[in-house]
Amino acid sequence: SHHLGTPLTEEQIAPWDIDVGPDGRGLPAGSGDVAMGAHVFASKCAACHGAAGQGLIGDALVGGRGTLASNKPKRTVGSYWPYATTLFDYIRRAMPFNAPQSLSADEVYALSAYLLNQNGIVPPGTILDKDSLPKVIMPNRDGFVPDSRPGKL
Amino acid sequence: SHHLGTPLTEEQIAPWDIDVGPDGRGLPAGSGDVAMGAHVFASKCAACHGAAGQGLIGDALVGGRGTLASNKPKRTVGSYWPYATTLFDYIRRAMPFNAPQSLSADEVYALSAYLLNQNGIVPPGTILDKDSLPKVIMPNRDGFVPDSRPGKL
Amino acid sequence: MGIGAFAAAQASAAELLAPLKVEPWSTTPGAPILEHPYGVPSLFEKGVVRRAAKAWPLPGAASSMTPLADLFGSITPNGLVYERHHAGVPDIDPAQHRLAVHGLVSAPKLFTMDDILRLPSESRIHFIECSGNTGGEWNGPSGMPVQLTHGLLSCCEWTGVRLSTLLDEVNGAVGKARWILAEGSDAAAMTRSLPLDRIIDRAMIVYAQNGERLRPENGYPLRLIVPGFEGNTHVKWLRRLKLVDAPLETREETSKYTNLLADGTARKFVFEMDAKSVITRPSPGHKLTTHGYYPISGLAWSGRGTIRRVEVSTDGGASWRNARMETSPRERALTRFEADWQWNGGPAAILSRATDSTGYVQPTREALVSARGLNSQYHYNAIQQWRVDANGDVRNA
Amino acid sequence: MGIGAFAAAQASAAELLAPLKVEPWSTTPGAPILEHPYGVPSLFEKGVVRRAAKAWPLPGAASSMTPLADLFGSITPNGLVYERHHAGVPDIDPAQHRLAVHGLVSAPKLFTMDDILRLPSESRIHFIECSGNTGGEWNGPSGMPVQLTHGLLSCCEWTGVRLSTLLDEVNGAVGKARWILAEGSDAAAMTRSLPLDRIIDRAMIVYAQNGERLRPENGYPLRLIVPGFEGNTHVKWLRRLKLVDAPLETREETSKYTNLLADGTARKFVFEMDAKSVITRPSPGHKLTTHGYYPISGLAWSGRGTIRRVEVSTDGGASWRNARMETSPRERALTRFEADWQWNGGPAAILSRATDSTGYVQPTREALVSARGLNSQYHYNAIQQWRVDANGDVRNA
Ligand code: HEC
Ligand code: HEC
Ligand SMILES: [Ca+2]
Ligand SMILES: [Ca+2]
Ligand SMILES: [Ca+2]
Ligand SMILES: [Ca+2]
Ligand SMILES: [Ca+2]
Ligand SMILES: [Ca+2]
Ligand SMILES: [Co+2]
Ligand SMILES: [Co+2]
Repeated sequence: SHHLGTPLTEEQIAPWDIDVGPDGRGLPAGSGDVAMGAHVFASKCAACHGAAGQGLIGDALVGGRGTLASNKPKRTVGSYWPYATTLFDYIRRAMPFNAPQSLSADEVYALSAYLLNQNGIVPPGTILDKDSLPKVIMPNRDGFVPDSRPGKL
Repeated sequence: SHHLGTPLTEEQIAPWDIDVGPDGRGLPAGSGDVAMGAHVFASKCAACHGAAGQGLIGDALVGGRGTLASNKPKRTVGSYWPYATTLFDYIRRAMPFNAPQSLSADEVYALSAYLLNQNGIVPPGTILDKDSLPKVIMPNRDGFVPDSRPGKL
Repeated sequence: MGIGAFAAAQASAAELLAPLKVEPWSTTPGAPILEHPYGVPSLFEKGVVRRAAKAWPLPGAASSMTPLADLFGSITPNGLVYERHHAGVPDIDPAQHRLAVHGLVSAPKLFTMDDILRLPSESRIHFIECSGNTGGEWNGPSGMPVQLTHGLLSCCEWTGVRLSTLLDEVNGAVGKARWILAEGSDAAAMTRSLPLDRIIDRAMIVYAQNGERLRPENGYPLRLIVPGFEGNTHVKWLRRLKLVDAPLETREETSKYTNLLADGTARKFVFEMDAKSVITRPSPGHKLTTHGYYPISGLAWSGRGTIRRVEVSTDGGASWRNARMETSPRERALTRFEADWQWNGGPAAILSRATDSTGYVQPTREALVSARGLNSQYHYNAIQQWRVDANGDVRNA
Repeated sequence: MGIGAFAAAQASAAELLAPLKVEPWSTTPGAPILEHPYGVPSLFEKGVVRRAAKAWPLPGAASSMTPLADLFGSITPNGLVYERHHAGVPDIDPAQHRLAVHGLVSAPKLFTMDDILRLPSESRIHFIECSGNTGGEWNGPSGMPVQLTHGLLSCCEWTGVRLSTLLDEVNGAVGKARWILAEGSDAAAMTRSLPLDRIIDRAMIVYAQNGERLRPENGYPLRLIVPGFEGNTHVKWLRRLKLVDAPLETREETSKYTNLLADGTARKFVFEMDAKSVITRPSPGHKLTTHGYYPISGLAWSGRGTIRRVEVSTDGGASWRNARMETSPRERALTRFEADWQWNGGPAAILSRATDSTGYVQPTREALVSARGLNSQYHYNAIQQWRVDANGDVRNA
């Protein structure tokens, strides 16, 4: 070691330590439900992703189930994403596109609940928090395989 | 060969073929004397090199004889240059600084005569042309040695 | 001159047989020193710029491409390195920038740029290729010129600190540290999980490219370089490295940068860019002017090692011959190749095929499609063909 | 950031111990792609520019210097390559530009740029150093920073045609062809005579540098490269190559670029740049901020081959140790070296010394002066020392 850099504590790194693992590690306190999610989505997301998340200048966030093996696959949160936790992680860090990292934890839980419900993955009454979100099983959870290269094209 | 490029004749290259060798090869027809040289120098050169060629924003062109081994060597046409032909070659291609290649052969011969006379190398009545210019022996003609590297610093 | 080194109006015979003119630039002094304290290309080169393949709805989440048809050698000049951003190019004050290294490490630490610059450094020439490069050819010839088919590709000399050196500074990894999460400080907070043992020997945290500090669009002031891995993993504007036991399954390694196969399953964590090559001159937009000799010039590269061989065909793949290496082959770097060709004025189909130091041979499109189907998006590295018409036009067909 | 990577205001302890801030560039999208179709450096790097050592009376006949203290690795970005012009930078239309090859050759020819681009090409990384570089140190430490002492030095990947390939095109030299005259089409019609047998294997006629067409100030559209020879021989804006039996004794090889010895005689045709090195970081203008580890980083090069070894001293030359090679040593190219150093806060004198593949060891100033006197002007390649004061200032003293 060259004795460079300053020791860093958990408290200091907290504002940057926003990653969420598939097992839920990193999820904050707070909660949100589908109805609140619908409300936030309409005001902060629909302009880019469409009123129902069907896609506009931003990606489609719903639909596409059963299309992955077709010649017109539609990859969405519902049809393609293996983990629900990725939704929380990504919305918190990167959305809304024009103001990332501006949403509260409650809002992000609510938006996750709303989008999962729109995709028919959770029922309308769902409330998500750090315990329930990682338990959501995504339809394409087992749809991924490891890289077969080198060896097979 | 890849059969690229266009054959080139002596006539075609002539406008670019302006180099002059120490034996006089490449010198054009024409002639000029010290008096004409003084006249051209005053109007086209003195502003940068001084009224008598003593140097200003352009290099000093006269003086410096006997200084080369001193701790204040003054390298000029008179004290340093090994060949008079270089004067013709360089003035024609590069001077006056603001309008290179604008002088006639007569003017360049005359300027060469003038600068050689100012340096005490040729007498005031000198007329230079392609035969006489290469015959001028410069004071530092034998002042150059080959590179002794590698082997000696 | 922009696209068309070969397309430049040919001088007429009369012009070539007339006495040479003393050009105006030989008779009038030119511009002074420091006209441009930081230099710029000739005005006659104003067509040599990055371009986008389409009008992006949100140009902050978009890409622009390197003008390969107009470039030479193996280095990409910094001003022409391709761009791929997910939330635009931040203007980062290097005095405010920090890199945090934490998670499963003995002594988590925060580094200023000054700290990073004080660590032992290394400079290496490596290509970066977006795994989406050439994705437009999955369905067959797109008709596009090489800038738009292969231009998500650049190669620079990168200077910075080895990842292993930085990990020493935090007294090493601890516990079950097997992966590393790299995060950018841009407005996308771009995040990728990377397998530690596969990158530890060569990943670098870099602050300079081609001799000077990184350009803003290439990650200024700090970026991760993972030689040979897909471009997106070379996280720009790097603010955080976290050692973890398992991948985070971020959006950029699940929703995107996964490769959907014909059966509906998708490959995940597809990192290395396999061997690939492309002819850049002549290429679509160039025009052959006269019959006779033409060098066929192009680029070859492999994310798994060095380029061992490049073959060229001018008859649509019926016969092949070895190309010369025009630059020294370097590990995980672009290599310029060149092959001789006499164009007799007939139609031709020119192709190149790379073999890397692992023995891997660049596949045909047919082989790729039969292994991966048509929905795979990323990692398209098939042999590329350009057609030369009898009139000298070159087309992607 | 301009000079002073090490001089950047150090973050305060309080700032480093506070919770990390989410910076504004993480919460607001950045600039779109193609904000700069041809990219430019960060605004925070605006101090990294070429500079002149003095106010030149006629800035068309002048030089500007590369900011070595702020650079990394071995490549010089095109915008920062040093300038040396004798009549300014011409704006040459490449469609009008011609290269004539004539004199003692079988078949004199005129080449358009299109012709040259159609010949087989080669790309090589080579330094160019003006033989006047570091001339200000003949009389002892000048007090100047490294940009102004050693900045007439750059290194690029050059692409073009070998001189031997071009001579094949004119069916070779004939008769007593022993020298070649190279002439520029600038307003100085810069002209040098070069010994054919010493350059034929490696001289190139180049049209590209670091991947793109030459910059105007570096000879656009065509320049001669004579790897290892003094910079002035790499004739820019090349319009004519004439094979001759003997040197032309031009002004640039008699009045200038000759080396006056103490006895009043002068060496002529002094071409190769001998092995040399210099520490660029820390160097004058940098400031050491805290005690502890510093890498000593610098450049080494030789016009006669590759760099075999660089030694560094931190005690004024009393003891030496080997530096690491930070970039792969390449023939007649800049090599970046780095050595470890623990600065204990006391005054120090740091030096570097290069040895090349011929076994030549970079000399001391004393040795150079005793061999050549003080009037030699060009080819100064002595060991350079920087003093580090107890307060961290670095000075050329
Ligand atoms: C101004 C336009 C805009 C707004 C507003 C916006 N988004 Fe997005 N969204 C985008 C764009 C563009 C992307 C793709 C970004 C990229 O290229 O990485 C995206 C990507 C996403 C994705 C990932 C899609 C995928 O399949 O990978 C999710 C999820 C998402 N947005 C959710 C939201 C939510 C929730 C909101 C509101 C809180 C929101 N977005 C607001 C433009 C927008
Ligand atoms: C506008 C200024 C200017 C004018 C007018 C000018 N010169 Fe020069 N001259 C220079 C400069 C500057 C140099 C050095 C150029 C360089 O850096 O290569 C020079 C160099 C020379 C040299 C070479 C000196 C040496 O020792 O190497 C000669 C000879 C010369 N000039 C002659 C002339 C003559 C004859 C004229 C008029 C016909 C002329 N100059 C007009 C500025 C000028
Ligand atoms: Ca900006
Ligand atoms: Ca801060
Ligand atoms: Ca990519
Ligand atoms: Ca200009
Ligand atoms: Ca012309
Ligand atoms: Ca020089
Ligand atoms: Co300009
Ligand atoms: Co800008």
